[in-house]
Amino acid sequence: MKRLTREQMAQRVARDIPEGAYVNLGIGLPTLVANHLPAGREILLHSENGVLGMGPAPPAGAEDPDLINAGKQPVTLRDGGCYFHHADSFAMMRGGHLDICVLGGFQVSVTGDLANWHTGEPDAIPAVGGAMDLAIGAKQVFVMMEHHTKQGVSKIVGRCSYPLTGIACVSRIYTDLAVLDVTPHGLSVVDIVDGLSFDELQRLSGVPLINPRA
Amino acid sequence: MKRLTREQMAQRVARDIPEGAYVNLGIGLPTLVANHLPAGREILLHSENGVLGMGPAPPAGAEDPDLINAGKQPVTLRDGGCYFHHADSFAMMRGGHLDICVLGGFQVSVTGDLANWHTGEPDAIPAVGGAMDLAIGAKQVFVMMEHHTKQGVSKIVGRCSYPLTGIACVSRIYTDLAVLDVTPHGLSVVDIVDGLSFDELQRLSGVPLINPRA
Amino acid sequence: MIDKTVASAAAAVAGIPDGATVMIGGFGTAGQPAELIDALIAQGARDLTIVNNNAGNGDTGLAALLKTGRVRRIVCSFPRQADSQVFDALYRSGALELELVPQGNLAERIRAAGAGIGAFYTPTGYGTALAEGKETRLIDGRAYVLEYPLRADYALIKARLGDRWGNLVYRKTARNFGPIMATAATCTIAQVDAVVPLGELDPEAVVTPGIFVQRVLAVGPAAQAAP
Amino acid sequence: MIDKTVASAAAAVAGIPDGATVMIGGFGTAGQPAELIDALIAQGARDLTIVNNNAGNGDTGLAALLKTGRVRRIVCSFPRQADSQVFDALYRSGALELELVPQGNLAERIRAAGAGIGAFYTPTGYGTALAEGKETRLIDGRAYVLEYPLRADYALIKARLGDRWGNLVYRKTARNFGPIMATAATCTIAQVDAVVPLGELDPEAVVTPGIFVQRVLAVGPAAQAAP
Repeated sequence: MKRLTREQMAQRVARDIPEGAYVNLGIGLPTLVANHLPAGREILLHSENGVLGMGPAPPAGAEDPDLINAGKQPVTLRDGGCYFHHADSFAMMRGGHLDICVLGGFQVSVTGDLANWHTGEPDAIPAVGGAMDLAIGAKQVFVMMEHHTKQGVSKIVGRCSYPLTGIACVSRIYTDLAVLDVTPHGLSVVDIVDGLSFDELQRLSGVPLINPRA
Repeated sequence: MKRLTREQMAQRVARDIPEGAYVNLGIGLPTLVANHLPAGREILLHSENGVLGMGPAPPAGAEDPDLINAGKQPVTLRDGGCYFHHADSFAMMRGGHLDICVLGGFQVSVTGDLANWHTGEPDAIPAVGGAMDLAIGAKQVFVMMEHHTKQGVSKIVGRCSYPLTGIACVSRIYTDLAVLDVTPHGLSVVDIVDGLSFDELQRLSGVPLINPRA
Repeated sequence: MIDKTVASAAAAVAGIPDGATVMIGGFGTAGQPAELIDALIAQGARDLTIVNNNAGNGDTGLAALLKTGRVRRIVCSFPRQADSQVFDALYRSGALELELVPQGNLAERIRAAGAGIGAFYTPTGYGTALAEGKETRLIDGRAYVLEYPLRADYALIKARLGDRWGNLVYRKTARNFGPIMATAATCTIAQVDAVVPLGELDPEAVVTPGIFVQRVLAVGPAAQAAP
Repeated sequence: MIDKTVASAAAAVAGIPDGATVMIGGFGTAGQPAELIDALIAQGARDLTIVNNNAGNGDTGLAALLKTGRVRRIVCSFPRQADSQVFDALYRSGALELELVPQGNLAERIRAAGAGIGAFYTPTGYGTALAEGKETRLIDGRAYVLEYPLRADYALIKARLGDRWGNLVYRKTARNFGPIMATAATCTIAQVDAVVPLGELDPEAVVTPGIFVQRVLAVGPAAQAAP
C-alpha cells in the first residue's frame, strides 16, 4: 500500500468537481486542487475575500498586491470573473450558493462534525477566518486531510477532541488512504488507495466504516 | 390670516434643509419641496427605488422609463449621483444615514406618532411602501400636511385614530398654519402664518401647544 | 462550457410548477421583466404566490398575470396605485390574498433569504398594524420586530446586459429588486437587452455575479424602450 | 458646495479621540489604508478598539499601530499569520484583548450596523466555542446563533478613486471590507489614489455612495503599487 501524496490527493478531489460547479478551496492543502482541475471543465473558483472566477497564479513579476486569494497569495481573474465586497461574498457562502467547498481538517467525526481551526492548546493563538462560514454554507463540504496525525493517530474520530468548526457539516472526506462519504448510517467507503483492503483500512481508522460492496 | 398654499408650505420646508443634507422627499405633497430648494445649496436627494443625487424632472420627451422616483415619475440624475439596489437603498434609510425625510401625514400626535399610510376604513386597499422605513430611519422626520381635514378637524391630535406608521418618530410638523417642533414636553410653536396669534392657533389645534416666546 | 442562455421565452420559464412562489423584479414598470411575465402567462402555471413591490399597473405585465386568475397570493408593499384596477377588483372580490410588507422589510427579508440569515430584528413597523402578532424585542433601548427570510422557487428579473455565465448589469433605477431577488430564488431567470461575450462586462461593475443566475434570455433592446 | 476632500493625512484623522472604536479596511495588506494608519499613529490616540479582518502583517501598517501599545482591544477573524509577530507578542503578554469572530459574522455584523438591523440569527459558529454563551434558536429545523451589530466611531478605508461627494470605487480584491465598514462608522475616512471631478465615476459602478463617507484623502497612485 502506498499513501497518496498531497498532489495525488488534490488530483483525486479535482476528479469529483463537475463542470459548472462553484467552488471554494480553503487555504493550505485544498489550494492544491486548483492545479488539477481538468482543463476541459469550466469550474468557477470563489475566494471569500471578494472574487468569483479566480484564475491561476500570475507569472513571476506580474503579481498584483490588490488581487489575492484567501491565503493572501497572488492570483488572476478569468474573463467573466468579478469582484464584490465582504458581506456580499459571505452572503454567497452562507446563503448556500456554493456547490462545493474543500477544507483542510484536524479531525472529522463519524457524524460529519469538523474540527479544523484551533488545536485548543492554551498557548495557541486562535484564528478562524471563513472556515465556520464555509462549513455551514456550501452545499457540499469536502474535507481533505491525511488519514493520520504525524503520531499515527486516526484523524477520523468518534467525536472530535479539538474545538469544532461546524456540526454535521462534512459531506465527504478525502485522505491519503481513502475517500469516505458521511451518511446517516456512518462513514461509507467510496474508494481505497491501491493495495489496501477494506479490513486494513478499517484497522487504520478510528471508527467503524461501512463497506458498500460487502 | 391666510393659510399657506401647498407651494408656500414646500417653500417653508425647503428653507430648513441645509447645505450638504441627504434628503428623501415622500410621495405626494413633499415632492413639491424639490422645486423650492435654494439654488445655492448642494442638497442630495435620495429615492428609495435606488438612486442618490436625483435631479429635477426631465424636459418633455426626454423621459426615461428606467429613471424614476418613488412616486414613479420621471426624474434625472445629477453629476455625482449613483444607483444601487433595493436592499442597499433601504439600508441607507434604515441605518440612519439620511439627514431628513419629509413625509405627508393624516395625523401626528403630540408625542410625534405618525399616521400616514392607511385610513383604516374596511374597504380601503392598503399600501405602505417605504413610509414605515423612512419614519424610523431618517435622523429627522419632517411631516408636511394641512392643519385640518377637509371637514375642519385638526390633524394634530392627542392620539392617532388612524393606523400608525411609526411611534414617536416625527421631529417637526409643517402645516398651512404653523411649524411645530415635537419636544419631550409637547408641541412647541416655531412659527405661525402671518396674521394668526398663538391663542388663535391654539384654538384651531387639537392639542395643547407650547409658546416658547411666552 | 457553461452556457446559461436560453433560446426562447418559453424555454426560459419552462418547468415552473403550479403552486410555485415566484419573485418578479421591478418597481412599477421600471425593471419589470415583461417578456418573461408574458411567457409565464402562456406557460400556464397556476396557484402561484407572487412577490413584487407592487401589484400590477394597467393591464399588461404583472397586471395581466393577475388577470388570468392564476395567482393565489401576492406579497408586496404598495399594491394600490392609480392604475392598479386589476389588483383592486381581485382583492375586493376576495379572489387574491394579500400580504402587505413595509418596503424595507420586503427588501431585507429577500436579502436575508439569499444570505442565509435565519431571522432578523428590524425597527420598521414596530407598534403598527403590520407587526401585529409578531415577536418583538428591546435592544439597547430601541424596539424591534422579528422578521423572517422570504424565499422563492423562481425569480423573474430584468437586466441590461448579461453573459453566458449569468453575470448581470442593470440600467438606472430599473435595478431595484433584481439583484436581491436573484439571490433568494432557487432558479433565477433574467431577461436582458443583450448577451455579451464573457469578459466584456467590467469585473468591478458586475452587479449580479453569475452564481445567482440560472437562465439568461436575450430579448433585444426594444424591450428597454417599451413603455 | 459639498467638499469632503481633506488636504493632509493629519487633517484626515483629526479628532479621533482616545477610547474610540476604529474599523480599518483591508484583508492582509490588500486594501489596508497605510497612509491613514501612519497618520493615526502620528496623531497619538490611545486606548483604541480596532476592527480588522487580521491583526497586522510584518511591522508596518496595522502592525505598527499595534506596536505603539495604543490599542486595547482588537476584533478580528484571523490574527495568526506567518508575519503577525507584533500581534502574537502583545497577545501572549496579555497586553491586547482579542475578540475572535468568524469572518462571515464579522462582515454581517458590520453590515447590520450600517443597515439598522438590531440583531440577526446566523448559522455560522453554532455549537462551537465561538458561540459559547450566545443565544441560539431553532428556525425551520436549523440551529442559529444570535449576533449583534458591530459599530464604529471611525472607519479608515482605502479605495481607488473618489470624488468630492465621497463616492468611491475600489480596485480588485482590495475592495473587501471597505464598503461595509463605510456604512457602519459615524465618520468614514477614505484614502484614494486620486480624486476625480464630480460625474466622472460611472453612476452604475459606484460601490460606496458618498452618503457613507465623511472625509476623502488623495494619497497618489504610489500607494497602490506599494507592497
